[in-house]
Amino acid sequence: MSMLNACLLLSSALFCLGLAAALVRSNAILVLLGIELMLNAANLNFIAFWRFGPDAGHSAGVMFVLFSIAVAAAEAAVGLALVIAISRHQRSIRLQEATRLKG
Amino acid sequence: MTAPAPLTDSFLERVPLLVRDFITGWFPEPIRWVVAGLLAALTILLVFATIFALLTLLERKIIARVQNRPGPNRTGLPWLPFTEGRVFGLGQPLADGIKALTKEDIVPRDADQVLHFLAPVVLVAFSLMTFAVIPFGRNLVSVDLDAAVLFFFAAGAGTELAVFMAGWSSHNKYSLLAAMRALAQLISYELPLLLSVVPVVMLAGKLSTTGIVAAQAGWKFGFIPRWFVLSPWGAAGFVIFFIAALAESNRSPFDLPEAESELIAGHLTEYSGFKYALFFMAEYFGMMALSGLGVTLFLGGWQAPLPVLEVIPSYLWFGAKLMLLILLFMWIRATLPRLRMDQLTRLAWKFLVPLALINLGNAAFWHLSAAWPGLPLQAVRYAIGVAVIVIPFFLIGRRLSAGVAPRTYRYAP
Amino acid sequence: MLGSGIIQGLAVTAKNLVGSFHDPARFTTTQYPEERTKLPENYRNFPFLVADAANDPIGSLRCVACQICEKECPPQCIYIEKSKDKKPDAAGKQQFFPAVFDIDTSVCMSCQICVEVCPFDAIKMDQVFEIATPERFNALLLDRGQLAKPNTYYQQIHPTEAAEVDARLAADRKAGEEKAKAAAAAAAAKAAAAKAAPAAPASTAPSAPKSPAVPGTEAPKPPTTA
Amino acid sequence: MTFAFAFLAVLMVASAGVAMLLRNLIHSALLLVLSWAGVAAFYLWAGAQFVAFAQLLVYVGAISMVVLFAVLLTRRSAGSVADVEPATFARAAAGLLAAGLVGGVLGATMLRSHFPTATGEAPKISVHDIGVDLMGPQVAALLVVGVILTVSLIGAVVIAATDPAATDKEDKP
Repeated sequence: MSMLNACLLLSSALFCLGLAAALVRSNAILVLLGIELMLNAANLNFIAFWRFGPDAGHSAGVMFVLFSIAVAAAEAAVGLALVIAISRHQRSIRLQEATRLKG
Repeated sequence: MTAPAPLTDSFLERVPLLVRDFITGWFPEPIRWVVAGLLAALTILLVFATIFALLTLLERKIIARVQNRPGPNRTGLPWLPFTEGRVFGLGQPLADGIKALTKEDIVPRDADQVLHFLAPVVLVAFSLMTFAVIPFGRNLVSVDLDAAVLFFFAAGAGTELAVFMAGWSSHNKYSLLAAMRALAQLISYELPLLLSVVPVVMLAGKLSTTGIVAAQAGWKFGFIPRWFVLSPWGAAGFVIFFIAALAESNRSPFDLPEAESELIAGHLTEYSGFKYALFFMAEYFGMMALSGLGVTLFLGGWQAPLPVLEVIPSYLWFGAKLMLLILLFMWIRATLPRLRMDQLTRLAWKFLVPLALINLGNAAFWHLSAAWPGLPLQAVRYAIGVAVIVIPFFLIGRRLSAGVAPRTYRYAP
Repeated sequence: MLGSGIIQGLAVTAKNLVGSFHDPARFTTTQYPEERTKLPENYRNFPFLVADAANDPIGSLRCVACQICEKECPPQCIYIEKSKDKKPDAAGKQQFFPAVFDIDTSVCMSCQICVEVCPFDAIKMDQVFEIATPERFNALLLDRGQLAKPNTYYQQIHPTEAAEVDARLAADRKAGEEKAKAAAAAAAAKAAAAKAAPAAPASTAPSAPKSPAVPGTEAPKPPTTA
Repeated sequence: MTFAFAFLAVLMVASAGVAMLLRNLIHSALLLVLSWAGVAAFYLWAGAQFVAFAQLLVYVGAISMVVLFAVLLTRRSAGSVADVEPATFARAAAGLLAAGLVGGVLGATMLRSHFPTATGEAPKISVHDIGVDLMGPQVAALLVVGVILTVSLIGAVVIAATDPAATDKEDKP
């Protein structure tokens, strides 16, 4: 198994953990954290391919991670603002209770 | 770090590197870099721990003098001859250290034991890490990173987390309030801090601290140093940086997280003994690290202010400038009362951030107009640079202080 | 301008910082155990007993154990036992003296009434304020050995008042001596006269013992501490 | 080299896994921060210094702060830092199953497929290169990211800001 495969395995493990958290937990903040973890797992792949891929040294991988981190920051800010708004409106951050927009 | 000392420097200049080479020479080649790294870490730890000990005394003395008291002057070093056992109270830090070490370490029953223990450790570790990228002298930097400034702020981010850990794990209302305050404050002031650093990075074209110091080398007209602080945008940036640094290191007048009149001791309430001493140490380390960064970014780093004075070794110049900034920290602490929370955030978001953004444009103008020919045009350039930052300062200042200043006091002049 | 107040404040603190090194008006601290400020003359805390001879304070106490102060003391912190025998005082007159004179300073309230009632100027207020002891009972109960202090000490701590007292005592003593001398002279004259004329009337003889030989035995003087 | 990677991998997966299991929200968040720091360490290990520090700055410095702040702001009582009660068993099982399936597929694919790899030294990329790249070929993306960040910041403030009318209604009994 090459180093690249190991990195990809690691990233898929992290991705699954994030996915499980997003699906199983019902706390809005933890769901958001799970999503962040999935994003990180994806970033890890970019760096892994940048480092060990056949086209090593091309800066696209690094660039993509940088942009991804920036977007993740924006996502976290908006997501947590939403969480705060939800908690203010329904006095709870249980996602199962956030059903006001349900048709 | 493992580069040999260049022979062109004076002997005094090379002493630290020679000592390092001497010690690493005892070890076989493959592990020399490890030894060199450990040596650098150890030196930083020892030097700055000593400076910390002396600073605690100096700060108390200075604040005492400002309040027309003598300050601690009785605890001496009893074994020193001819001093009757007291040398300006130089034994005070030692006594404080012994006291902190021998005090009982109390952990509240309901505290989060692990986090309560980890908080001071993390705090000191991260605040020490920031020293790694500061060039203390010519060729005197532990790790010459390509993205050193970024590293500095990344490591500094860890200290905020530690403050939160301390506040939350104590299971105490005041600690928690302090933690929230600390978070709000640190988030607010991270922005102007970074924004005031961006112009420096922009004009130096580098993120490495050694590169930024090198960009400030040389003399204008043969005697005016090319330090960034001497340009209009640099001066403004330095002031913004300094204010933000005051807030980032939780120093007065921004010491809301440990406002003793409101929050007992803030996030330190439930800490005692050596852990408390660690927090105290980390505060000083943070102050010294931020001062060191300020010296590096704006005050020309380790460079001498005049060509003639270059005979004095560079690390002494760095130390002198660092001391100057720390004295400024203390002077401000002795002068200004603590801000209120809303004043604190307002200052950051409505005053420092806009000014820092304007300063960014100012720096860009300075960079683009660097090639203007002739002295008169350069003077115009300087005037424009000053105007671009001073006019917004007045406008924002007037708007911010509308209705509150100047205050008149009935019974005080 | 925004920030001008900060600069003014910084100037004030800087002035204080620099001034504290050379301006004694700014820097008023005295390093207490080594340096001491002079206490005001009328400062008082606990009483002491005045002795005339510095080399033998207990033997030369002015106190004659009249126990007026003991009776007058509001918190009753004075305890006196009169001696059985007499011994000569400063003026040479035979007087009682306090065999025991204790003041419990943990009870004393520094009212100075004992000083005001003393007819002999024998008890005065002290200025020693470093009275901390490691023990609560016996160490705060001062006996006559600890209380007795020479007159020179009194002159040191209350110079004005001591001068007055000394002048008065000296005048009294002088008057007493003159009276005694006059009495002696009169007695001698009488004796001579009696020798010369034994038939002369002896009506003047009883006047001699009546004349006071010691100033202390005269009518109490009003206290001089006012 | 491999040892460092293994250490980092175990650190990341373990801290993330434990974080997802814990009921205490603050512990979860702090453990996730550790996991993110592990990712940064991985970047450093791979030679992407700038990205590593950026990751540390953004995740440990900013996002963790915002998360912790949100936790503190949304808790209703002193005890409720511990999580709200978990979802029903069926939901949890379904979620775990889905995640496990995705993980299985991904893992199997990773193990079987063979990627062409370049052997040799880590590619060098300096801050200067990144800067030139950002300002050159990637400048459009940079601008878009800038706009996104600004919009999201304003949006976050608007969403989280208290609606004066709403609070009036809530406060008045």
